[in-house]
Amino acid sequence: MKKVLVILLLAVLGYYTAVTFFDIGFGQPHFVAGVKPVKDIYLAKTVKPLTVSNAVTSIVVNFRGFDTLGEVTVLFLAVTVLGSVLYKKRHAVGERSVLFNASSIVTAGSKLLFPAIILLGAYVFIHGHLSPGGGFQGGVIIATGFLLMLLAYENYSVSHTALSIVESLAGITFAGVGLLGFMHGGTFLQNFLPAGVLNNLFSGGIIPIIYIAVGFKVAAELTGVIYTVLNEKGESNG
Amino acid sequence: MNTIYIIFLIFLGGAVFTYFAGKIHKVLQDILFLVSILVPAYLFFANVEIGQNVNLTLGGISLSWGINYFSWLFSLIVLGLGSLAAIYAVGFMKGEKRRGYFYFNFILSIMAMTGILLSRDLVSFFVFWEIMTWSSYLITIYNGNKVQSIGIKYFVFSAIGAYAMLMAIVMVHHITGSFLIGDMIHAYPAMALSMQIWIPIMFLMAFGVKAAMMPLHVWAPGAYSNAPMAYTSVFSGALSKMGIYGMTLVLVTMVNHIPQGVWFREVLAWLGGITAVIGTLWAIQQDDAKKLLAYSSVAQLGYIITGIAIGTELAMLAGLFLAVMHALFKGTLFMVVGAIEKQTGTSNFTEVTGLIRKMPWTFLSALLAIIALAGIPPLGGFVGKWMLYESLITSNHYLLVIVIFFASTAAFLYCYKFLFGFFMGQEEKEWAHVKEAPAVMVLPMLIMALFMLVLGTFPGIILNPINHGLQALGYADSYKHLWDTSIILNSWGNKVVLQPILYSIAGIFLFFIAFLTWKGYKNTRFISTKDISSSGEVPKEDENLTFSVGFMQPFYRAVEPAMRRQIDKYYNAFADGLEATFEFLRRIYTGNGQTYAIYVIVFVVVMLLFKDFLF
Amino acid sequence: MIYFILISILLLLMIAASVYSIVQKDLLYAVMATGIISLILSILYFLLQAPDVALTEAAIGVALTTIIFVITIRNTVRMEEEGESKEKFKSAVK
Amino acid sequence: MVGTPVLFIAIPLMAAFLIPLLGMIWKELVRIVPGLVLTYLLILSINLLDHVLAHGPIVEVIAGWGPPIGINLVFSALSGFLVVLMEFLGLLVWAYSYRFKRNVDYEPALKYFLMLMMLITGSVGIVLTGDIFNMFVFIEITSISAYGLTAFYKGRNSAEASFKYVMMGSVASTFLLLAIMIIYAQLGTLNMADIANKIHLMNPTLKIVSYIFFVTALGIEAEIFPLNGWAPDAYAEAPGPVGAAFAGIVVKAAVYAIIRYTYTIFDLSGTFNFLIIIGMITLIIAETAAIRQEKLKRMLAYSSIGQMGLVMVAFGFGTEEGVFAALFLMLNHAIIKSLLFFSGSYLTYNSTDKKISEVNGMSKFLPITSLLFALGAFAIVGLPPFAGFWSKLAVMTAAADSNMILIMALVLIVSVVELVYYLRVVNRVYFYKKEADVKPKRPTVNALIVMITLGAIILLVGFYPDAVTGLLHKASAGLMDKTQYIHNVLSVR
Amino acid sequence: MDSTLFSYLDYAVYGTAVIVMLIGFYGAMVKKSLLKIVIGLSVIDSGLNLLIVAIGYYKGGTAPIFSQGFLENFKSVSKMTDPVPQALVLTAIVIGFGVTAVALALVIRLYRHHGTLNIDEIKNLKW
Repeated sequence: MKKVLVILLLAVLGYYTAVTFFDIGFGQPHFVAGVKPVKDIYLAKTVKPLTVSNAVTSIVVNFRGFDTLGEVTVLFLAVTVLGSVLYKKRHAVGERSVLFNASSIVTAGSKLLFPAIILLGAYVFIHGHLSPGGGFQGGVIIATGFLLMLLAYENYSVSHTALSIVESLAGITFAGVGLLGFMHGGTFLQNFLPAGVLNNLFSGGIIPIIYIAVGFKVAAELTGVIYTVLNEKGESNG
Repeated sequence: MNTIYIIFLIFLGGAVFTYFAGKIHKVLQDILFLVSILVPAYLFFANVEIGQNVNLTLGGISLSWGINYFSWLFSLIVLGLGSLAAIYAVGFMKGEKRRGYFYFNFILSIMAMTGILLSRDLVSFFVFWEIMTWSSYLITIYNGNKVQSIGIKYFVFSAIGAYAMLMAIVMVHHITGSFLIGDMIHAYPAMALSMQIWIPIMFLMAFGVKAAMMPLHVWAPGAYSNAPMAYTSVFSGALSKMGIYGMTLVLVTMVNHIPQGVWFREVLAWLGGITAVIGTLWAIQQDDAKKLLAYSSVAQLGYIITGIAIGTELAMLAGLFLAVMHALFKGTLFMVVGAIEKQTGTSNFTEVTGLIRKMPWTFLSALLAIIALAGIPPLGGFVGKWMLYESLITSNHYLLVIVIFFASTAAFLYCYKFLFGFFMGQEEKEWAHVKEAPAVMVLPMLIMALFMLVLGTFPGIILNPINHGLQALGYADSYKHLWDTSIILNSWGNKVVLQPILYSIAGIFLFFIAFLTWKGYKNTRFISTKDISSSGEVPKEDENLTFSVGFMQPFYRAVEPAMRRQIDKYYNAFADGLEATFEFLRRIYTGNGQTYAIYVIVFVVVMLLFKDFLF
Repeated sequence: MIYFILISILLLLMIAASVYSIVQKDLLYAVMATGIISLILSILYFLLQAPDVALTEAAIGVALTTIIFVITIRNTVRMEEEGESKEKFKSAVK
Repeated sequence: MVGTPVLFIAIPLMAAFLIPLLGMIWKELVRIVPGLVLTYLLILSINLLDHVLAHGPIVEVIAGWGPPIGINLVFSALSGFLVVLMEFLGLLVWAYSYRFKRNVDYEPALKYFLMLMMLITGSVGIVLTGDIFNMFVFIEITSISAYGLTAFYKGRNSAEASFKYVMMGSVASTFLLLAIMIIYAQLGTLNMADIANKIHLMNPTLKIVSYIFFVTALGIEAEIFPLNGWAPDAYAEAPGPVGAAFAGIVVKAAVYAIIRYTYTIFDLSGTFNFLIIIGMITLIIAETAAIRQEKLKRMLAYSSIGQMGLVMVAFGFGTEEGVFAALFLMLNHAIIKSLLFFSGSYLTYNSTDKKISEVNGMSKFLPITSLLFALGAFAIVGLPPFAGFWSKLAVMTAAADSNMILIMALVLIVSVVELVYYLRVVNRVYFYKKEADVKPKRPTVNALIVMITLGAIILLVGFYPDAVTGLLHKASAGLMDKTQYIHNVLSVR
Repeated sequence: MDSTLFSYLDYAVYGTAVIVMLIGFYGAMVKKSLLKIVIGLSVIDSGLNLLIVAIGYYKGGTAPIFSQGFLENFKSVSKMTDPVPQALVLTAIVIGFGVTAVALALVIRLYRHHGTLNIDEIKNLKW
């Protein structure tokens, strides 16, 4: 009964949603006539004043950098909330749940892979303004590196203090750069560094700095998330 | 600063300081309490000039405070009775725990009533009206959790009334763009017919609640009888008059201007008449003096409503005179009951008897008040009722006269019961220790009794201000023609000096009482109710053989079928049904998160389906 | 042409995976199916010329989300319980 | 000018990132710093509001890109008023929850204050932002903090409440994103003023669908009737001060969002009637649900929902008077409901169930708290001379001027219901015998100061409404003037 | 041939995205297990993200990256896919992850408290 009702409701909802998007149209210009979409401005300005190769990066970090600040905050909050929800007085380290008993091949392999993953992650976020990828992607990759280590080694532990210091410093860097821009150029997150040459590593002004900060922050936060959840050994798990 | 501001400041500050003074010293609290009632009362009568308004703007709304002759008349009731009741309250509340609470609300309700009378605009009228409601509500529930439902009933009815009034107020504001009463009166004749009808109805709802008019009276008996008696005298005596005040204003300033006004008047008059009958019949059946007086208040308010609803000069005079009288005698009677309750711990006739020698002064004031209530000359009640009958007859409401006459005759039964139940009868050992109430309590009662005596003899003292008040409302100067319009007095000649006749009647009456008392005193044998050895059967300890038990049993049997259908029950059934519906409704919140998510989808889907209709 | 077939297959696979993830009683498999959805998504993003998003989806959707799901399953129960329990009736009566 | 609107976001974020470090230096700092931040922001907001009232709205661009390109923050009389209100309440909530529970460890305390600060920041962000996607981000910040705060206490059913909230919140964000994308796909912009400027070009069907999605998404946060299943649970299970924050801050932000969309962005006909309908349904259902509650906080929660419904109704009149009334109502509700939550938390401090019967006879043990609770109860049902009366009068006046007589009657009838259940509780507090196993807890000094402050404000507004009406009139005029808003924002370079 | 196929794709991508969303909704609203509900929510997110990215797509467009090759060959930005939805999706994905993590933490808490994941038995708060 309930299922049928839900299916019916969803059918109507789906119909309207689909029709709406069919109206918009796929793969062709869909903006209303007479409207100059901001994406054109973004694309134009990405090259000229910003000298960033990756338009997504320029949007994420500069045009809509405020969103990114909020997004980083969301992750930060998620870690905080996770810690708060799963908080219990810590008894001892090493009581975390083990997903599988890693063989020596896995452990050795992980050890080998770990630096490579970290390097990849760093590369991704340092080159965020030049190529696909950026702070988030790089941060996530680094976090997966830690995840690998956490899974492979039963008593591998990440210092909570270190994580939170990295996280805080990265966050402060982001917000601080924004405030510097505020003091320098009058608006928050103003790009106050020299633009450089397109497709050079040192280009795009504050964008790489912010993306590096974001990378560190995301890495620390996601590692924190995994670590917190992993440490949550199910007590009533019969 | 204008005196009006000073009055309100003293009231407000007095209320707050009185509340907290209890933490310092009890006597200080009493003194502050009296000061914060009596000083404003003095200032009011000494310094507030009639017809002078103060204007102020609050929250973008222009308010206006001032007084005219008509409201001055009611302020006599409020502040006069309020002051006396305040003095009484000091004695009554002695030794009670929550005195600060009581005093605080007492002062506030007096302030609110004064404010109502001073209001020349609807917003401050409403504000003071609501303050009056909640302060009196807070006193009503003074006696603990048993009266919670009674208090809530009172508040709910008041709120319904007040909100109806609020609706009327904002509609008036919508039409006139102003909250001033003067503007409303001015604009009323030009309003659309539906507004002309609905606005008075809504106002009358509010005033009808406070005046305990028939379908809206169900809160009154409980609230009157359960509030502390020191307040009930004000509650029944003055607060209910606010309803009368408002009703008069509505009737005179609005209803008079439309042709349908006749119907308003007829309906109101009949509602008043029915209220009187029902109240009286219920009053007779009570064994508790507080309840009895409460119902009797309802009945008396019925007369008053009838009087002002008829609306001829004579009827208005009668109604307003009765209003003043009612404030006096009902105030006194509630004080009497309070004194008895204070001294004996109960107010039940079937328990307390034979107090006449224990509390003679209380008895005296009760006697005078009862005489006034019953409308026996030479006290004021007679004058009022006389005028009421006459106005009814002269305006051709013969059926209504019968109804009112029935009610007022039946009232004798409970008057008798009250007087006899408490003061006459055997003296029980149980009450042997009972002493007269302290002077602060007796004095206000006696003062009021004196007033009743004076008013009965010289009704002109109060009829003159009423006349002034009515003139302020636009009535012709009727007082000097009063005796012209009076048929019966007219047949005796235009200039009858009433006083000698009344006094001779009273003198003979008193003489007989004195004679009988003196005669009977020698032969009286004081026995307990348990001491009925003559009948050969010895009653058990717990049997209540006070004669008040089953008093007027045949009468109950006669009216029992009519009494069974209480309006109260319908209201209760309605409320229960409503709560059951609510209980059912809130099960929408099933506690299951998925259900809530489905609600979201339902909401979206419904909106999507009806989107062309909605937007 | 290949592009078209590829996209069609991916889309169909995605629907299949999502249905599987909802229907499957073994939560571990269901979670794996969500991982597969993310994987397909990330390929689709590439095809839709969104490499940044593809990278993010691959890292977050495939790796991280799946792993915290798995950890949660380890901490709770693996199999989905049947809805029809006696408790339900009792609570309904209450 | 002493600062700009962006500081309302930047400074708390900075502080949030800093606090874990500061906590390593001295643990007490995690409790103190949010208070300092909120105090500074309150002062800043008052200064800015003062400036705005004198010189017109401040539009701040971020990252140096003018409005259609970059994100901008708008500090007008309306948003300024709400920001002041939120920062003020936030400060009070902070002060109240400082040492609310004595035995809270360092780490939960750190997280509590972080989440609280982010809750306030997110709400302020919703109000300030001039960009629809940015609003989405702030809504998420607010929601996630709210999830965490709801689930803060262990050993109660808080996780259940929070989970429901998460479910609803996820659905909300889905619809919100859909709506945003529909608008973007049509107009190619995300800036509110720009959208408002171009909305007439949009395909009408798509416009309606996107409005519906917006209202659904924001309605979940704003507790509109069929969407508010999470609300009573979350209010009841969150810590007492957080309940106040929900009622006073989060819901206000969500209502602001709906109003911004309805008044400024969309130009649909019928939206006002729609607001009245859903507001009325919300009001009626919530108040009738409240009357049968056995738990104090749930009752307050339903009452809060109902009040929000009334706010919707008032906004639905579509006149400046109606907006004024609604804003007044929002102000009063924020103050009064916070007071009720604050005092109610102490009345049921040591009980696990928070049953209404457990407040019986508390007046003897907690006289001031009880008095303030009673004051709040009287004020919220709109009894004069307290603050609630003026807003009720304003709502009624606005309704009468819009000729909505039926609405007036319904609202007033519902008010009677509201009156009944509040009076029942007050009666219990004052006139019932205390239950034997209930242990009253004296409020801490800071909690007492907070509650007395709120009580004083209620009295102040009650006796002297002019203290706020001028500001509210300006704010409502600002909301009504759509072209001026568009002009203000788009003229900034 | 190609054009008709593409016109089929016009509907296929959006359609799939919507269907995936609906499947997610179904899971979140019908399935009794809390974990299944969270899975459903993340499936909704997947569909939604696909939908958003699809909006930004232009047929024959390139990724919005000004690589050396692009600058030499095209010179016109109109051949680029819309970067804005991509940027938004980036944010949405990260936020979605945060919410999922919170939801899962709550699931663990609920399991500890109730010993079950059946949502019908976790109804202490109602009415």
